[in-house]
Amino acid sequence: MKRTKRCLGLIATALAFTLIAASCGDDGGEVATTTTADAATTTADAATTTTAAAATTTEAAPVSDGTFDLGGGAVLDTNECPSGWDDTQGLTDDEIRIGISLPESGALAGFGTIAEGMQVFFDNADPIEGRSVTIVSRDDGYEPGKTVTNIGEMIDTENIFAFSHILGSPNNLAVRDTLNEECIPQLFNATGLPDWGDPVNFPWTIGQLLNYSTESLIWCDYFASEFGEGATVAALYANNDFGKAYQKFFEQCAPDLGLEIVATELHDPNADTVTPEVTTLAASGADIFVVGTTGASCPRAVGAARGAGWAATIMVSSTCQNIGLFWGPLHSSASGAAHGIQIISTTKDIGDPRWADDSWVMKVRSELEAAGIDPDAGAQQTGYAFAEQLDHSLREAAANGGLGRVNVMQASWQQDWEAQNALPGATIVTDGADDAYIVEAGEISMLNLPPDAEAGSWVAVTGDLIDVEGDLGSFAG
Amino acid sequence: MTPRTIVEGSALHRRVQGANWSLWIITIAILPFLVAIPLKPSVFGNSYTIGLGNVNEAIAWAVAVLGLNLLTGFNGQLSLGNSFFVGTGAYLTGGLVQTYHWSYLSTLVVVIPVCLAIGLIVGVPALRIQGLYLALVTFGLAAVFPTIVKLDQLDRFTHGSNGLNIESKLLPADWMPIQGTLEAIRKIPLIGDWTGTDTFSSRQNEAIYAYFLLVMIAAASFLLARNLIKSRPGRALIAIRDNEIGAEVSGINLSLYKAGAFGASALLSGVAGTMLAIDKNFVSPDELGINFAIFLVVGLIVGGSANLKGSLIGGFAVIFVRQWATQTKEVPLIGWELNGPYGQMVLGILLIALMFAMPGGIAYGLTKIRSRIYRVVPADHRGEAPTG
Amino acid sequence: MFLLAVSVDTDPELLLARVLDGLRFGSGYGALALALVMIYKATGVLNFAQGELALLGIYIAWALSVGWGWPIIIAVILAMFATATLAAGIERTIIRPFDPSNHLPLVIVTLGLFLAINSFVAVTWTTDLKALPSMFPKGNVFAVGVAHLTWSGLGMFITVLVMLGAVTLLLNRTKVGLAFRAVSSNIESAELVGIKVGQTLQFGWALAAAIGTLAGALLVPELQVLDPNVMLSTLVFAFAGAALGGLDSPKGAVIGGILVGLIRNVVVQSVSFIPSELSVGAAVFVILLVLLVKPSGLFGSSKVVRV
Amino acid sequence: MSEALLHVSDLEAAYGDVKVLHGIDFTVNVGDISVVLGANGAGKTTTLRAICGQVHTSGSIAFNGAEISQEATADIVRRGIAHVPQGRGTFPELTVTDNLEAGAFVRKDPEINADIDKWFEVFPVLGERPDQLAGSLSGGEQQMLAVARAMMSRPRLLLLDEPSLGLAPIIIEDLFGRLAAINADEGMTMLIVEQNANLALAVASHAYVLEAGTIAISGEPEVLSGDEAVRRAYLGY
Repeated sequence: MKRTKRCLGLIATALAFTLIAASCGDDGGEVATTTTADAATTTADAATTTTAAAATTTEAAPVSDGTFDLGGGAVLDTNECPSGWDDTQGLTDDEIRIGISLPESGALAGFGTIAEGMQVFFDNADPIEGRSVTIVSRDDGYEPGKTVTNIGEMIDTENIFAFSHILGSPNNLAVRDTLNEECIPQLFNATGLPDWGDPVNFPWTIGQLLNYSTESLIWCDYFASEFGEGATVAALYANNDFGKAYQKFFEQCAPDLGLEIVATELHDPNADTVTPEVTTLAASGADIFVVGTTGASCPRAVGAARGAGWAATIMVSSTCQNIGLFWGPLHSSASGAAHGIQIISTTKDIGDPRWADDSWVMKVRSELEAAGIDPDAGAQQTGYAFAEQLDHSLREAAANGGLGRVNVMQASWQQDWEAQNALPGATIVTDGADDAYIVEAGEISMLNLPPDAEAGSWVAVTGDLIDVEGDLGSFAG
Repeated sequence: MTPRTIVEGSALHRRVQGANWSLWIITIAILPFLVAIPLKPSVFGNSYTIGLGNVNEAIAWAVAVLGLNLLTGFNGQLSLGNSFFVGTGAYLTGGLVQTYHWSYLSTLVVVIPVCLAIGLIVGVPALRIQGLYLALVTFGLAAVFPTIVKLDQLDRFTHGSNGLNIESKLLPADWMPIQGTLEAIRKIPLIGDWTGTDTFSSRQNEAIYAYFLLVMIAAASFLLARNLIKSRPGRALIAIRDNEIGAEVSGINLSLYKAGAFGASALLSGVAGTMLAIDKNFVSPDELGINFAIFLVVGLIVGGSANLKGSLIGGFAVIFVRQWATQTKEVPLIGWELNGPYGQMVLGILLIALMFAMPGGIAYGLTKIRSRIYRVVPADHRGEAPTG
Repeated sequence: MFLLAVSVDTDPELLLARVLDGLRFGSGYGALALALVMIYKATGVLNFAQGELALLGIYIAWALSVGWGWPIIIAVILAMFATATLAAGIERTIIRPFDPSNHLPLVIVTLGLFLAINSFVAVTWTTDLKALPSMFPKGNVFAVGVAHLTWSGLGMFITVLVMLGAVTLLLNRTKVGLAFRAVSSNIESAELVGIKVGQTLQFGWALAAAIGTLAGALLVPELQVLDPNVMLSTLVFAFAGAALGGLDSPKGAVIGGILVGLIRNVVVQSVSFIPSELSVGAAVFVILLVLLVKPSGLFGSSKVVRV
Repeated sequence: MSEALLHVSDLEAAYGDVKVLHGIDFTVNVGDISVVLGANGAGKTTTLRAICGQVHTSGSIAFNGAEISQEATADIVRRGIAHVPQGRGTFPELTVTDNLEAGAFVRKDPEINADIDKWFEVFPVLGERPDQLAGSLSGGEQQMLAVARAMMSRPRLLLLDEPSLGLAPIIIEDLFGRLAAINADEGMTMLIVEQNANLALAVASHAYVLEAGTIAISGEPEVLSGDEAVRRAYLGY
């Protein structure tokens, strides 16, 4: 008996070591993050085209001593900045230091690799004013309290020029006051809350993503035109900042356009399943099923709806666009369940065969692969795409008066260009308080993933780019 | 080495005690100035931070752990739901300050009675439910708190899932000599060098002010807890933990004391919630869920259960060990580089290792180490080592 | 009683759908609760790492079946052996050195294991969503409107009952089962009749891990997709099921788990004034009510005070 | 003189830093009932626990000629020592029958069921309720069960730790009667630790008095009964 005991112990230890060894084998490449050696291959043309549209950018000139016009009546006033504030802090001779706080642990740890993807972009980009961009990242586990601590410490010890792409609405809200008081740019918040388009009150804060109110508005327009008045809608929202924002804006626009919301359910975002809620929604037999949630709940909701035999048109959140991340797994557990779901897409899904020959997608794939990262898995590709916008603002600032916090904010609030990551034909235009949102155009796509298909792709439903560019102005409370 | 024996009440004992206290007071007074601009010690190629933001948070956590300690450590009722009370305190403070423009400290007038009442209400059904069943039910309480906060009916007060941003700042008054103290500390040799040369920004001044405020609230809380434990009711709580039936037959009113323990625990937890709101100016629902509750238990046990110093240590351990775990990017000696969600693994292994080294918690571990240096014995038992 | 005072959905088709959902998920929670009960019986400790051992098993099964193309049933059986072995090793190396009568350090040790294993899985297999194949055929046994019974749901339900039967037989009809029950009843007396307590507890850990892995492999395909947090979110309901049924009763665990599934899918969804996002809260509330009437759960033995 | 079954010499035992036994020597002969008397805290229970390997010891314990002082409890049981600990030591959540089966855990022979029936005959109160949970039996019934459970391992030596504790006098008398009968019928060697010296001495063939961890007096029960000091201290008359 004693011997078996020891034996079991040995086997267990051996097993543990095998697993550890296996894990090292699996992502040995992932660990080596920022290899830049052979990256220079595909960059040159890409980097230059981004700035091609820059010529049309409105020249931003100082209004008066210490105040700078952002457009639409929004003004940046450096007189309100703390004493000792420095426009060029965080710029060293060869570095531009950008801070970011991300969940590297906890339920949303998957997003923690965004910083890695951003760094890959900049490692392959030309220097700006002779400086390379360094992404300094901290883990906040998606806890806003930790974000507050992280931001404070980074300001004090990391010599940060600007923060960019902090993830999460509560997290960004938690640090917005501080960053605006400290006059440190809070760029391109990676959340779709419309609050970020408020340059009059928060000139140092700007968002990037298609915001939830814009997305809801496009849904409403599309449903009304496609199904006509009296169409019935059942909606599932995550009970968090994200789902609640969808709920608020969708419930505002739906009644005006004659859409009837017949059932609404909120689900606990940490729940293992949304089946109880979806079963209730399915029983309503509504024409349209709106899925205002993200992460694992996205495919779970679709799977449950189809499992219940509900034939509604399903519209999922734009955050669930990544086929490999969300719909491939659902396809293997319930083949065909995701076939025909619809989405508003605003960017090129790099896993989509439609863009296989696109120069931008090829650049993303090759540079990520060169850095040892699987472009089809993980959030590095998202970070890479995010970096394009940051890169644009930095270069614009450098070209118009030189790198500095004020110039970067002005460049961000005064944009007019076409991003390679965006759908063809979509322009990125901002004009201070008159047009405070960056991504405002998308197309309705449908997932083509029939039961026997190997891989899926998004197919344009109408082929029209729905562009509400400039319609929303700025945040209205 | 044989430990030196110190007789209780002797001159030497008084001197040792005096030195202890002076050390504490000096540390408390100087600490914020040393870490207002975070220190970044580097260990085995890993850069760790010690900043005032974390220190302030840790002080609030220490009081929260203290609240749990009264209930679990001293009274033996295992609660996995104390985050519920912390959250209640934090939201009461946040709501009153943001919506009704109260001052931070004045909200304690509401937080204390409300949390006490909620604790008593929860404590009554807990009388019938014991041991792990109680742990599971309270765990549910922790799990449901974020959802309650996010209910539409409360939105006006809690600002729902985006969290409650408290715009009111805690500004130090002009007469407070923060910069002056800084200058004075800089003149101290060696220590002064750590404080750098920059003048503090207003954010750092606020953090220092918040620190001293939090220290005072924490000191009051620990004093209160200490007096409670040493009093008759405190002894009753411990008696119930050690032998419930025995306590009952010696005339202790079980219902009263067990519900009372919940009340006292909730009260201190609520105060801790207020402290968190003071520290962050921000309260968010998803932070105050089961994770918070579980790490309170970690703080309790890692610090040292049924030990007041343990609560203080536990609060700091939870904040700093967690942070340092995620900042560990290189494994010493082996030379592995860690990226991605390794932080949790480091934390998990650290917790297990800590329990192997000090199964009773850090506070008892330190006492053991101290007892190798000197032992304090009562005057009439000279030379005999105290047991237990 | 108070439930009658508010409106309740009465559409029979919907009610049937919810009951079927409830049984399906509930039997999964019950299976997981069974694993918790085995550990509780063995050590008196609530094992936070139970769900994560199962998670590791699920990912091993995934790697074997999807990665290496092995049949899923074989993959699951191998994963059960792997986690059982690992659990036995864990018991021997980092649980046994602790004083079994002092639960607090053990709570932290299992919590540390929870964090370490979860992180290990996330690092090894990334946090991207995956799909674990079901051990049962696809499709419905029958479907009436939104109500539908899948083969996998039926298969899971039957498997859980078989599993409960097997565990009951093992405990009541075998020598090792007798040893296990003796140890869980009185460690000192168990030693005095010649039972090797350490090995018996090790067996309990291994058995619980194997049961947990099987439970996970049954439940996860019902959840459509898999990520490293999947067991954490089901564990809350499994805990609730175990508490409801009685922490030391295998039968109670399974029934309790099923009841929790029904509460969540039928009661919370049908009763209008309970917001569905409060599903956890509602489940806890019902359990609280049960425990107030019956403090040791529906099937738990009211503890004989041990002197 | 008959053959020694258990021989203890220079036995010391400690709980942590606290030493309880300070070097004791005694012998139990085959077929005897030996009794250890002593006040609370004298080390009686520790002596039995030491024999079973449940406390850390030094010194020598020879059972049936083999040194067992460093063996694990489970192995000592397999050598043929059964222990009825203080406070019954049954399995409260198991049925009476299961308790007896657990008692036979170390046996592999096919006669276990026959033995269970036998002990049901010896203790009819148990035979009447084979499926009742042990925890729900009365104190006397539990003590009977504990003895029967210990006997189920077919030991060569039975250790009993204060079997009379907490029982009514009439039940104690009944119990000791049965112990004497078992000793006579089966030739079972017993080592009984007791405070109830009168009853114990009545059945004993040899007796020891333990005082603060050392053996103070030893001898035939008649001798001890005759000793003035012992009578006053332990026999109460």
